[in-house]
Amino acid sequence: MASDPLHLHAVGDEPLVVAADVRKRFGSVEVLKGISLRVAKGEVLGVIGPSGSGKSTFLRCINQLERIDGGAIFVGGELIGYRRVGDKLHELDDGEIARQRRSIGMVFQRFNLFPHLTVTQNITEGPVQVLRERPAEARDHAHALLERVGLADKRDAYPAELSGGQQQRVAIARTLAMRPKLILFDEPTSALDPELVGEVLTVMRDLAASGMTMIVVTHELGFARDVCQRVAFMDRGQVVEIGDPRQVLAKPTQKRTQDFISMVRK
Amino acid sequence: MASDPLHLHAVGDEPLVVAADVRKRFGSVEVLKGISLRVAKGEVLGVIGPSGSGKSTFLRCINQLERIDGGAIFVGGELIGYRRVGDKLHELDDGEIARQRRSIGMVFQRFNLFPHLTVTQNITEGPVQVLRERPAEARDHAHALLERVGLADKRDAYPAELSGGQQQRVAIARTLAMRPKLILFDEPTSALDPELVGEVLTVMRDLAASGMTMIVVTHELGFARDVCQRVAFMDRGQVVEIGDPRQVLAKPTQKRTQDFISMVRK
Amino acid sequence: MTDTVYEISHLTLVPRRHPGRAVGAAVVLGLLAALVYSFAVGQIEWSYVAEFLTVPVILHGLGNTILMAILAMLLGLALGVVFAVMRLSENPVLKYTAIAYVWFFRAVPALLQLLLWFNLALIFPYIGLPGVFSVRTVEVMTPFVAALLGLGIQQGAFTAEVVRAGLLSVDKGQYEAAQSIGMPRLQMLRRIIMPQAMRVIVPPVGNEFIGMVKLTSLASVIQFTDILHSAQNIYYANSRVIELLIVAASWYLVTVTALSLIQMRIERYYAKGVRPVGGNA
Amino acid sequence: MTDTVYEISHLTLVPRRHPGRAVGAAVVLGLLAALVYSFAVGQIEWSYVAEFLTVPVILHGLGNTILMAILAMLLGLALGVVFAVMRLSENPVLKYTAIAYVWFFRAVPALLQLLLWFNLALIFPYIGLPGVFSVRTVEVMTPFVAALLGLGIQQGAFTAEVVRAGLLSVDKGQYEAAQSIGMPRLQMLRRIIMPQAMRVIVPPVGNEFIGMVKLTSLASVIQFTDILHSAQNIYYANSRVIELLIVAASWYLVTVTALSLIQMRIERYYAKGVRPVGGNA
Amino acid sequence: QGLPDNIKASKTITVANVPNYPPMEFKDPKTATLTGLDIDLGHALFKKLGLEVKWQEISFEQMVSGLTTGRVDMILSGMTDTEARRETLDFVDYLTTGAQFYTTIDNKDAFKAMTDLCGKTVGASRRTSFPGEMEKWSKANCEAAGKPALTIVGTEGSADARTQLRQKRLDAAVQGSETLPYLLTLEPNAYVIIGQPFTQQHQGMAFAKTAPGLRDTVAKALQDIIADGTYKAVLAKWNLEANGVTTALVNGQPVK
Ligand SMILES: Nc1ncnc2c1ncn2[C@@H]1O[C@H](COP(=O)(O)OP(=O)(O)OP(=O)(O)O)[C@@H](O)[C@H]1O
Ligand SMILES: Nc1ncnc2c1ncn2[C@@H]1O[C@H](COP(=O)(O)OP(=O)(O)OP(=O)(O)O)[C@@H](O)[C@H]1O
Ligand SMILES: [Mg+2]
Ligand SMILES: [Mg+2]
Repeated sequence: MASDPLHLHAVGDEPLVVAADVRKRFGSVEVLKGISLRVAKGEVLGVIGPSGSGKSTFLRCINQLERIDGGAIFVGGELIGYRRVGDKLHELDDGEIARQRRSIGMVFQRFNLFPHLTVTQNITEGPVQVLRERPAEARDHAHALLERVGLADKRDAYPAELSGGQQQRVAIARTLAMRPKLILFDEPTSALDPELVGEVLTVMRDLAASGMTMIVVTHELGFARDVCQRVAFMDRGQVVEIGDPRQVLAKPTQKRTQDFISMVRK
Repeated sequence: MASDPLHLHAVGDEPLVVAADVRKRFGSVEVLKGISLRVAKGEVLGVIGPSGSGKSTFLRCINQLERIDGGAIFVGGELIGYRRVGDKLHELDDGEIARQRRSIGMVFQRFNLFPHLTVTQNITEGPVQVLRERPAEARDHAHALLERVGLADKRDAYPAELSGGQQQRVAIARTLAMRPKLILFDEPTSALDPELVGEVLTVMRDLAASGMTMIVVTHELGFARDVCQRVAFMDRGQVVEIGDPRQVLAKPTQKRTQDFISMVRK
Repeated sequence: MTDTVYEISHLTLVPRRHPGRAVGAAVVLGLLAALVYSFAVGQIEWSYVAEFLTVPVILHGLGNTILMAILAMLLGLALGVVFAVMRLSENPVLKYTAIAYVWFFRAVPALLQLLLWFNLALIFPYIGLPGVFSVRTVEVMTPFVAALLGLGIQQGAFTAEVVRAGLLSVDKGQYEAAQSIGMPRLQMLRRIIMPQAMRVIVPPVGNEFIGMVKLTSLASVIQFTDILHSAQNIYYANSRVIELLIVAASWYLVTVTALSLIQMRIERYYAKGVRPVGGNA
Repeated sequence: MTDTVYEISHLTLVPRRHPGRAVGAAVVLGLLAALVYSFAVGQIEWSYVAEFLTVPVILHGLGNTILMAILAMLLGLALGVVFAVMRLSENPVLKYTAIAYVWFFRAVPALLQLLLWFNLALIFPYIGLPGVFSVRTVEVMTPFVAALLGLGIQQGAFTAEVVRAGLLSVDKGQYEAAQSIGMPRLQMLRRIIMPQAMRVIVPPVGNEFIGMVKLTSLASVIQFTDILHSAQNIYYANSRVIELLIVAASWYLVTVTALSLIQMRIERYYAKGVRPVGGNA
Repeated sequence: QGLPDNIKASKTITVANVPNYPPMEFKDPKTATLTGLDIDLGHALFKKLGLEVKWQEISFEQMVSGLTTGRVDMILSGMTDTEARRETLDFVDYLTTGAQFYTTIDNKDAFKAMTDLCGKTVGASRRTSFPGEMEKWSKANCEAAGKPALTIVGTEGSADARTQLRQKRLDAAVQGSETLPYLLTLEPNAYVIIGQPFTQQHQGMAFAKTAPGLRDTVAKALQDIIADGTYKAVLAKWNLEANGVTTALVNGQPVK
């Protein structure tokens, strides 16, 4: 670790995500104080940490829902938010930012399904409108994805007719329909009733097993331990500790990590 | 148990709450299919069960946020929603229902603090406006209650400036300010970040220790085990199993209880 | 305390009585009847009302009123959406242009706006592209065109505020979800945000549409023959003011009732996918 | 892939350029300048505008306009709240009375409502309690009273819909929390629900108030001397129609701007305790 | 005397007036005081009857219902006595009037004779009887002679008609002959009169059909001031001697 102070070394050798000294402030408060890490292709990175530590903000920076104030983020080798021309970095325009977002999926805590569209329409909206896939093809693909998340019978339901767990599985299918290189999960189960958490985690486990690169902010320590290759613990805008889940969760080296884990376990 | 099929026997001998064959339907769906139970003065009853089993509806019936379709509920020996005159039961009018509600506190999952009032004003609103206490007295009482829930320094904050755990503790103080005989808790911690759950449960533990009668719908099995005198497991509108938490939670006699508990534990 | 207290199943239930309701209904109906009677026997010649209700001039005016209300409202909606989106844009030029538009056209009375458009020739006697073509302004600014511009542009300012409130009412998560599947801004507004904003937009726009039906009567000052103009032309000649106003009012009532029914249907359409209120889930 | 790809700290940042913004601003300002110029050289005698801007007749009309707008709006708000609460009541008499009120007074043109109130004597020549006292209706129904009733009662119908939307926008949990501390219904509405509903109610009521300022001009048909009436009286005598309408419009602009500023302050007041948008917490 | 009791008791008469028709009645733009021929005539007339006048400003919409509800006792407001209006009102006529064409000065040479207007766009206030009279004139003088008919526009008032003349929306306009001299002094070198008045009508004071006593009393008083010269002095003050009547008329018929 001493030779890699910025935690730049991911597990594999081909990094899909590289964050270098990412900084973000809201007004006068610095919410991310220099986040550096790498995520290898096919890796599942868990992110844990107390409320307000900047976990969501970090994911939102990767997906450009927030603009960073310092440092850089690369996804698939491509710089996020800028284009390099000679010795200059040109800020991207809205259309190019939208293009970059297409290969990055995001699953939100409160699902954010489109309430006025049916389950199938929610899933085909992106492929048809953004990727210009043919509607019939997109529909078939959507139905295959619904099969995969165990909701083949809910094709024509509206989101409001589904339980939270079902909505979150549709949200995952909606993300998958865009064939992303990377999926960001922001506490995907914390708005769910306890007995519905399992069904969402099962889908995410399958996804991890299929080789999808994922960054998962979660309070489900069991999931982090079983599924993630590495876990990062964030506190007050910094990555305090990152490494093998068995090490970070079971015998954390940092006092702050220990406190947090005992708090959540209680 | 065989001699008490309706679970009418509470732990103590003086029942504060008596529910006898309570039925409630929404449209054509019967959501409560005859709930009978007693809660002794000073008892803490835990209620667990899957989503949609009718837990919230049962609490809302006790507090008359829903009107029951059959059976009867008594609180402190007084029939809820009706007045007995000779051989007739007369439905109460709105003013009398409001009076009955005053001695029953309720703590909601989403806190429901009044966003336009400060913390102190939230707590004094009921005593001053409803109980006609003197403002200065109510304020002193409010400050004492804030001390008790560990929020003495947040007197003048608005709810939006508080974390979820702090909001829920204010909600408990608001309820206590009405000096209720009984407090109903509807999943008081399930909208909270995991590390904030502890602070609310601590306040509830103190409350239980002080002899308050409480009915607590919760998914926190640890709390149910440590604090509740009895736990009721509800499923599809019925009380499936009720008894000592160590028995209900550790070696449930019913298949449905077993399934649920293993699901939540996972 | 014995358990017999809790034995109540043999008692008779007496539902709450609402003596006030029956009394209230009686009072309201009584007042209504008295009112109808007073109108019937008052100094109003109902035969004139009946006679003029369906004369061609009135029906022609009614048609003009409805046509103008629809067209001005469409223009207002189009402008309202454009200026609401401009107002929420990050581009300061667009934003302040939108703010100025709303400020000016909400503040200047409709009557004056109509007169200014109609009398545009006082300021621009000819319009056109210099050197290419040019026409006399009064040829273009017919009462119809002036009314449409005056009413529609003013309506746009009011609608812009309504649409803006609608856009702001859509959950932030919806914007983010749309962005996260890589939707460009305009597509996001059209496909995701607007359909949801409509639930909040339709009721006040319904109000405004009803207002517009009545506002068209202002256009009578620039010789647009709406229904009130037609009624006035008749009473200027025969002095039956109240009777002809009742004729006009009857048609307004019919039109507004029809519009309200249409509004209800549109509201129901945009409510699709929304769970009815209830439950604490 | 080597790590040098990720070495970018030595590069210069080029912020996004917005050439469109400067061009847009230039176009908008240019158009504005052209407009101002056209008005300045058009067939408008600006000296008349300046001369009549502050004559006592105009200022008196302005005072009447503002006074009437405020009073009619207060009446409208009071009626609006009462009928919105009635509309949401479980009591069918109250509910359907409220529905009928909104339907009727939204549909009948304001002009007719004013004339009906003013001419109430056509139907009720005397008012009072039979045997106790009675006065001639025309003594009571002065232009001022008739305008206040006509405008206020119609405004009540529109406001009722706005208030109803506001009441519905308050989270159900707030009603339940208030009920659970034993609040009676009216107290709950007054102390808990209305203060929160105000956030949703104030912006459209602001819109309506601005509308009311302009609507008062209708009352000139029943001899209420608002500002437009005063301006008309002058141009009937000297034929300076456009000039005097510009005088009136200037005062409307001032009034409406002042009202908008007040509205902003009220909105800020009712936003207390509301977290600014932001964060996903 | 045939005065109604309430007038007798209060010694005041309430008279409806719409001050938008200079020089018959208007408000001085600077002082806002009510002035005009009708006002002067009213004062002379009711002085004769020993009554105080209360002028009640009114709109067209309110004229008839004002009489019916008792808000006003009579109307003295440059109202033209027409057949249609006699269905609801009684008139005491006090001035002759006629519809008269005029146009802007730059059209002086285009429209020398009235028939030059055939086929042109001509406007008049729609509150007056002029649009109807113009139609009759056009039938008789244009269409009968094989010329195209007038295009008639009912404007919002006479001030509006002049605004439209200035924009060339209208080629000419019509006003009562009693108002044109005042207009020509107000805006000198702006307008020219075309030909002669093409109708013969009367301005009348209007009364409710239910008040014949008041009507006859006022007619008598008018007769008196015609006789003693006061009437003539009022007309002279407004340069309208030519429009005077020689005797008071009730609904167009000389009083007995
Ligand atoms: N748009 C914003 N404007 C201002 N402050 C913000 C904004 N978004 C987030 N913050 C603040 O930034 C800090 C980090 O927030 P963030 O949501 O990233 O935390 P988190 O780790 O995701 O917490 P949680 O577990 O509660 O979701 C918090 O203090 C939050 O209040
Ligand atoms: N107002 C209502 N109208 C119609 N159905 C309702 C209403 N309130 C609750 N229900 C239904 O009644 C059933 C029981 O709901 P309830 O909220 O009591 O369950 P719960 O056990 O509290 O579940 P959860 O753990 O999700 O809070 C559910 O099927 C729910 O959909
Ligand atoms: Mg977060
Ligand atoms: Mg519940």
